[in-house]
Amino acid sequence: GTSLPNLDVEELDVPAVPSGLVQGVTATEIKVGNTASKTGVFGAVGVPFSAAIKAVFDAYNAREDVIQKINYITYDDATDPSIGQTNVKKLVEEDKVFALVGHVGTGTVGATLPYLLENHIPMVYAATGINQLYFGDTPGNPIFAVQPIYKTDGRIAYARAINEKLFGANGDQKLASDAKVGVLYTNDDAGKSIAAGIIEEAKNQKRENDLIVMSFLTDTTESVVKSMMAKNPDVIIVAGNQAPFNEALIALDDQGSKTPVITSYVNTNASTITVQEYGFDVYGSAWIDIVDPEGTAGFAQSYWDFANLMIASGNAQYAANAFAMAGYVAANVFLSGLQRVEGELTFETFIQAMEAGPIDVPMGGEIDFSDGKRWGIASMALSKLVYTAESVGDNPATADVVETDFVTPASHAFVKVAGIQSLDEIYGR
Amino acid sequence: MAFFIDIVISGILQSAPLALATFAIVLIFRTSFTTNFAQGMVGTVAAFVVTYLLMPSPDLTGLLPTPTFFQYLIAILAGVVVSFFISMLIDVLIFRNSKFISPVGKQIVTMGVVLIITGLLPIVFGILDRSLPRIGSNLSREGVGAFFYFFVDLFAKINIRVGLHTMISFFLSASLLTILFVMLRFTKWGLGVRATASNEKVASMMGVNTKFITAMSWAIAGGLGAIAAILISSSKNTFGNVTTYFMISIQVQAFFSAILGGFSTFYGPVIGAVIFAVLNNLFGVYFNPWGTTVLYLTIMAIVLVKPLGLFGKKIAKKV
Amino acid sequence: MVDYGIVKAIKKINMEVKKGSIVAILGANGAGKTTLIKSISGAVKVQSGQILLNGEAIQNKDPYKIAQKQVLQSPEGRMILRGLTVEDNLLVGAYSIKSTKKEVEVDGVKTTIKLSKKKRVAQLLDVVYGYFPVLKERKKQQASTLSGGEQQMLAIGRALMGDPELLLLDEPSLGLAPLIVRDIFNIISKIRDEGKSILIVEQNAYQTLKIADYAYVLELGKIKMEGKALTLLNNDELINAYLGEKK
Amino acid sequence: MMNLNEKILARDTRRMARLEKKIKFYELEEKDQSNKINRLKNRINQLDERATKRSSNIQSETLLRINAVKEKLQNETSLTEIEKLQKELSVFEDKETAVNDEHHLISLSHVTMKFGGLRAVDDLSFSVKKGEIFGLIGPNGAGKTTVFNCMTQFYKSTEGNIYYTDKFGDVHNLNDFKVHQIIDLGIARTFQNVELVWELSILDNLLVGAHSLFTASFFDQLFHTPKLKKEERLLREKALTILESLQLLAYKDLIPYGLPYGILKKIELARVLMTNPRLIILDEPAAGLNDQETMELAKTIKEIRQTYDVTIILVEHDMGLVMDICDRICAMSFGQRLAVGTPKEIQSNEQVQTAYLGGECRECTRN
Amino acid sequence: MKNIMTILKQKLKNPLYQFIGFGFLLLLIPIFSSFISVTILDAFAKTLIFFIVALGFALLIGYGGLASLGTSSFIAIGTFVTYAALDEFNLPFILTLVLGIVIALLVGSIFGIVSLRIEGMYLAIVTLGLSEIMIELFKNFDDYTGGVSGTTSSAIKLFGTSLNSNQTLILVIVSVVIAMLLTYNLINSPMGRALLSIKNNDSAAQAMGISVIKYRLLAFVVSTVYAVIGGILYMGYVRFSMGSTWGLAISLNILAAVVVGGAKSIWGVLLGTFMIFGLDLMVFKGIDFLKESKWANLSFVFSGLLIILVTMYYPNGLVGLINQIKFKLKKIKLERQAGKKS
Ligand SMILES: Nc1ncnc2c1ncn2[C@@H]1O[C@H](COP(=O)(O)OP(=O)(O)OP(=O)(O)O)[C@@H](O)[C@H]1O
Ligand SMILES: Nc1ncnc2c1ncn2[C@@H]1O[C@H](COP(=O)(O)OP(=O)(O)OP(=O)(O)O)[C@@H](O)[C@H]1O
Ligand SMILES: CC(C)C[C@H](N)C(=O)O
Ligand SMILES: [Mg+2]
Ligand SMILES: [Mg+2]
Repeated sequence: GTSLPNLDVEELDVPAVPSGLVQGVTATEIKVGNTASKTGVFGAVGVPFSAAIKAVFDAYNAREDVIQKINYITYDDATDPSIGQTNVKKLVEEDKVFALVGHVGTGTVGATLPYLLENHIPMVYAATGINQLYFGDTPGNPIFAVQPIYKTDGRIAYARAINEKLFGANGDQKLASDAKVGVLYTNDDAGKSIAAGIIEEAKNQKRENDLIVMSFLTDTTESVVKSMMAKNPDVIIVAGNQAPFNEALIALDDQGSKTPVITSYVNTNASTITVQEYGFDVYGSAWIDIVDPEGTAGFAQSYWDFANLMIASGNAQYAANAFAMAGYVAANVFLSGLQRVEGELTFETFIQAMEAGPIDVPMGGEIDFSDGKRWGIASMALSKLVYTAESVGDNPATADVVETDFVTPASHAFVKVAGIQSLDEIYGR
Repeated sequence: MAFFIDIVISGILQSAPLALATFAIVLIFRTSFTTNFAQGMVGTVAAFVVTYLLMPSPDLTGLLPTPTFFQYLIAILAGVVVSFFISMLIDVLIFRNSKFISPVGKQIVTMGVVLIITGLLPIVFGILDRSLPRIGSNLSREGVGAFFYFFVDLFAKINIRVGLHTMISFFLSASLLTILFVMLRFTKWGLGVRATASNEKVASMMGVNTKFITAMSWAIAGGLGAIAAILISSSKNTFGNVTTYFMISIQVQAFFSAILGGFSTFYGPVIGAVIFAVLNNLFGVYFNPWGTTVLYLTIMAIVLVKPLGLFGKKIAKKV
Repeated sequence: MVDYGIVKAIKKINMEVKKGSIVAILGANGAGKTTLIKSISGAVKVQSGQILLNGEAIQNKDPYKIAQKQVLQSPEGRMILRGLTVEDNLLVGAYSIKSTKKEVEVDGVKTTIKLSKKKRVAQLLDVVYGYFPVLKERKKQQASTLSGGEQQMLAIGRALMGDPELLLLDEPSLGLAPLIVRDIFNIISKIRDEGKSILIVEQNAYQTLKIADYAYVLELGKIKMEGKALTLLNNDELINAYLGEKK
Repeated sequence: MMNLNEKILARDTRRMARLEKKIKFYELEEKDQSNKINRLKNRINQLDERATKRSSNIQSETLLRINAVKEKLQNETSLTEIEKLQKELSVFEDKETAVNDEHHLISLSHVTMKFGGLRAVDDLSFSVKKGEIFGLIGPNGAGKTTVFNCMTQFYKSTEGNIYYTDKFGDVHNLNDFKVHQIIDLGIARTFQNVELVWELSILDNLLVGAHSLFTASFFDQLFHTPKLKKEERLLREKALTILESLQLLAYKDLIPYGLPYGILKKIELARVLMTNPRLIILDEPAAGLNDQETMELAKTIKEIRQTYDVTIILVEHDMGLVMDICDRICAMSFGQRLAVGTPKEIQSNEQVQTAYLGGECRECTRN
Repeated sequence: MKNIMTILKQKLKNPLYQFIGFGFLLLLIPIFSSFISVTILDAFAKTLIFFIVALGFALLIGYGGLASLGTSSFIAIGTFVTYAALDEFNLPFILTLVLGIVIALLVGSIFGIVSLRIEGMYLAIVTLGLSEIMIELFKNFDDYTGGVSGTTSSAIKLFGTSLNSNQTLILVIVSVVIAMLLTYNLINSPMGRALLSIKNNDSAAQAMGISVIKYRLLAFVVSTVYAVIGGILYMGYVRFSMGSTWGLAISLNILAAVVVGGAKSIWGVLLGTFMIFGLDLMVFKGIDFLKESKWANLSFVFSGLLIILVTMYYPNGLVGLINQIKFKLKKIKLERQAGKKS
């Protein structure tokens, strides 16, 4: 059934920033910190994520022109929100950090948002996309989510599905107005929230009756896919993290599906897609774009900046890690804000600086907090999964990938098929 | 109807690794009277060992290792051996030396083992998740492959699409289980297991080498757990399909299968596993998204009616 | 054959079971009789002293190793294997039966008769079923549902299934009807006559002393008295102190 | 209708039992509690009146039934039907006798217990008088323990009824009670294989025996109100008295584990005495005792009957004991009754001789 | 002065006074909270809250012999009841408590009814299933649970003021003492003995008039009430709860705490809870060496080893250790006295 409850965005008061108040800043030092899951279920997320942040700050501190060095403190919360909360309290009350940079985990972020707001502690980048991070326009709000919010992600995916001239007849037309859109979602934070966005958008378009929404689990993937295929959708949106997404792809392929698939930005990363030549097209939203046909080995310079930093800082094993990229973005967005601060660094000046105008996101587009916009990245590109074999020649992205000491030749990649666009732009409004 | 049959049959085929895991749990339950929470973890170690042998450092670009069928087989064998001995060690080092622990205490001990392995895995194999390709992804249609492809094609003819991996894991599990059942039924080991299960002390007094029986049972369970873990993780053919925690849900499912079938026989739990897998698939489709809930409610209802499981026999207490 | 000495429940006991004899142990409740039996069969550890079986020290060995030396017991409290059927219980008793080779002279020609394990077990099973026909009737019944006396028969039968060289019986007549008690004592005598040794703990002192060759009386874990069974039977001191008035 | 009457009767009886327990506690107190006691006694009387009415209702119903069956019997021609009806008739008549016989305590009426194909108890009837020591003997597997289990509702008998006359003179069918309710009627038992609580000290084991005597509610227990403390104290004293009388005082703080078998059997007996029983059921009380100890036990059992004014039913294979202390004996074999009678009669009964005693009866010569 | 000391000593022999004394000792923590690191403070609070849950659970398993793995979902219910009561219905705290207990009675009865037919290990697994279902429900009833992303709640209001975390800690400590007192009373009552006898030997129990059904239900309900109250306090202190975190791991940890500590002793349970929850939160997470990513996992290894060793060598729990130490001390004391005399 399609009876997915619509997640309500939590109404949180955003207190005004008291001017002058500041902690963690001295003439020679700015203290920042974060808590991340370094052990426990999401251990594999927190470790590379924090390592990248540390690498960026170390590089920054190494610069001679930097007087106020960044003192980065990071704690492990073992994927337990309540420990994450304790860590945040410790950071704020005992370590007296100036800001949180790179806040990891749905639970921890959810648990600490009220506290952060209450204490006016700026938070830059949340490694989750829960809907609580969506505030709309709230000037002075110290929360700066960067990553797209899951719900937005879902809305964009749906908008792409019905607007792009890709999924209709012959693959070069829009979907018919009565075409069916299948949604396969996982029953976790990402899956459910993305699905909620899809349903909301379908309702906005008065096409919710053409939605086929089904949830799947690891061990029911195959039968749910069978059932979905029996209903003949024209396009399938897969809402879920990497692992279930891959499972869905494999199941679809095993069952001989030919229906194109669209997925969340979470999965639009060549390094987390299993290499397999699927019998159908795979699309995904993207806010990070590391592919550049002109770049070295087919990757954009911004990617190489990241990769080289990781290698230089002794983290070569994370040179293609998506979570490390996220940490890299987090640290850089914070630094961009910092550099804009004019005069003395206080909470007020920092927030003003962050809101001063769009900030460039490394490897991605830009994020705009001006006028109090707090909805994460709301514009994304659409990419398509291509294979080396088919792309040689007309797809320079992967044409002459060379082997380096840490990257084996990419046999596949996501290639942009539609530029970074907001919902309005997608609809052509 | 065709759809229904499709789901039932593919459910049965998919249940094979679960059946192995369930059998392993029951084997240990019967000899040591504990539900072994470490069962899944021991299997996980094997999966890590296999990934390590196939690809010592995890690949960064999402390429899964591409071993040949026989390379893969040898790596699996190594993994199974490792789990075999780890599991045996658990019995020899811990359980043999703690005769006075209550069943619940034993459960706690296995939990301790889970913690130790959980802690050691990232230290030994690194923090990043690792990957296993599907078994048979490189298998040609000649030789060994012909056998499996024959069945894949056979099913395809009646419009039931099953992957090669599923087919391989089904045959592997089914033959292992058959061997074990034959052993239990026709060798002294079987009687020893049953006697040990009933009362270890008395069995020992009657000349049953209960130490050997339990150690072997643990070892075999470890090996089975390893195979189950490898089959399950690799079935996903996904980057990062081998993580520290991936067996937890399977383990819970195996417990439930055992409960469903009843701990008092060996065949019961295996059938329980098949039923579990089939119902899981059916409910996942027909009660979406409440499949899991309905599944557990159903099992609960069955267990309430038959507290000892579908095939359970009560050991009567006579006063 | 058995040399002995432990502290706590039983202390510094020296005793001996000669091959082919019945030795009885008598004593009040809590005297340590059961503990004695258990320490021979390895079910409890002895803290000091030695237990020799045919000259080999067996104290503190694993019970199954002792059982494999054909020392089998019918324990106190029956301890039947509850979930198993009657027949399975008996088969467990025969767990360490091995195939045998016997040399026989037939018409001056020596031939070895080989008995496979299976046949041996089948033979023993027949013998036990012969002793206790009830068990045969109930062979597919879950052992835990047997009546008290039937369980006792099962416990004894199970020990016999191991073809014991030394049979340890802890209160074998407990809960048995008079008719069966008589049978049991007959069986015990018969086994002795086959050259096997028996160590028996009994409350039924008169009947026990009648068939026993030698007897020990325990008190508080120590040997209070010992002697030929017939002598003890006529010992008034013993009778008065331990066995109640003479009937 | 019949069932309803019986159910209400059973419920009222349990209520009366509960009130009686309360009275016991008040009576034991130093303070004068006659007010409260009288109030409770009144209540009991009211209930008793009601119960008596129910009883007579039931009785007249029984009579009606008897007549109805008799009538049917006259017109019935089919032999199997006649057999059936005759059995039905005799079940009702047994009840009728139970009600009318003022010495009646407990009787089995055509009780059958089947396990699959096995008839462990087969159409067994006998009746026990108030104040008797009644023996139940028979070969191993004859069904003696099963009879006890049927009486105390551990097994629900497949067929037949078990009638019991309670303190107030009302007759109940025990099959209407659950296992744990049996004790409220004053029936307590020991087990063939010792069944004690291994984690509790001997004293606490006895207090478990007194469980049915406590009247403190859950909240009394939660907050340890004076009421609970008083009950605990009184029952503890009682337990100590009983332990002393059985020479078990030395063991009171030990747990039963590892104690000699004979002691364990005695502890079970002590626990039974804790329950204020009217009927004590003993399953092989002398097992594991030597001759000396058995003789002491015989004395104890007789004393118990005297001091506690109870009826005792026992199973035992030690013929000396049985013949010595029993007033009457029922011998059974293969679930069926062989004979009921005095020890002398039973000993000389040929069937019993062959089935159980084995021709000679050496130990019986003592009598 | 000396007099007072001896009186105090006398009184402290009574467990009830021990519990109250312990409560006063605990109160030092919130009083001196400004000198204590939040990590330690939070760890203390959470451990004490889990201690309350564990006490109820000890009754269930140590006395009733019923191993349930549904504990964490009861705690979760407590947290979500708190959220609903405080934020959705704006109920005062007392009513929250009442609501919690009523719901606990209901849910406890459901679990209890299941437990009537199923025994031992089976029960553990079946209750695990019930808790799986609960987690599914938590995920899907977004309105009261925040669904998959959890929900924050406002603070507990008592006497018109919102309690800050320090004040909530005081509330927790008071609850701990009450829980200890009540548990002590229950296990030293007919109910405690009845449960033990059902656990050991239900035939004997029934023959003595103990209704297995009644007491099993009672045990379940009581332990559920403890867990739900634990959940309410948890929400009061942590002020965030997410359905998916209340899974098997926490139930198992509670079980471990009780078994490792000694299910039949209140102090044992306290010790066990601190070992399982406290050590990790306070000590392991505080050791610098262990913060290093790869070695962070060593804390699991330590916990695991500790659990195994304790269970192996003290099968009846850490109380065994306490008693051993007590015994040794006594012996030393006696020896000294003897020495003095001679
Ligand atoms: N596991 C144990 N723990 C503590 N004491 C024990 C244990 N087993 C036996 N005992 C003690 O050792 C002594 C001897 O016990 P044992 O069972 O050997 O006596 P027994 O002569 O066989 O008595 P019975 O005739 O009653 O069977 C007893 O006092 C008993 O309390
Ligand atoms: N639950 C049961 N299931 C099957 N058979 C049973 C069950 N309980 C008892 N029996 C059988 O019923 C018969 C009678 O058993 P019961 O225990 O009543 O005998 P008993 O007269 O007490 O014998 P004993 O003197 O040996 O204790 C036995 O043959 C026994 O095997
Ligand atoms: C992968 C993580 C950064 C986010 C994830 N959804 C979580 O629950 O924590
Ligand atoms: Mg003994
Ligand atoms: Mg009997």
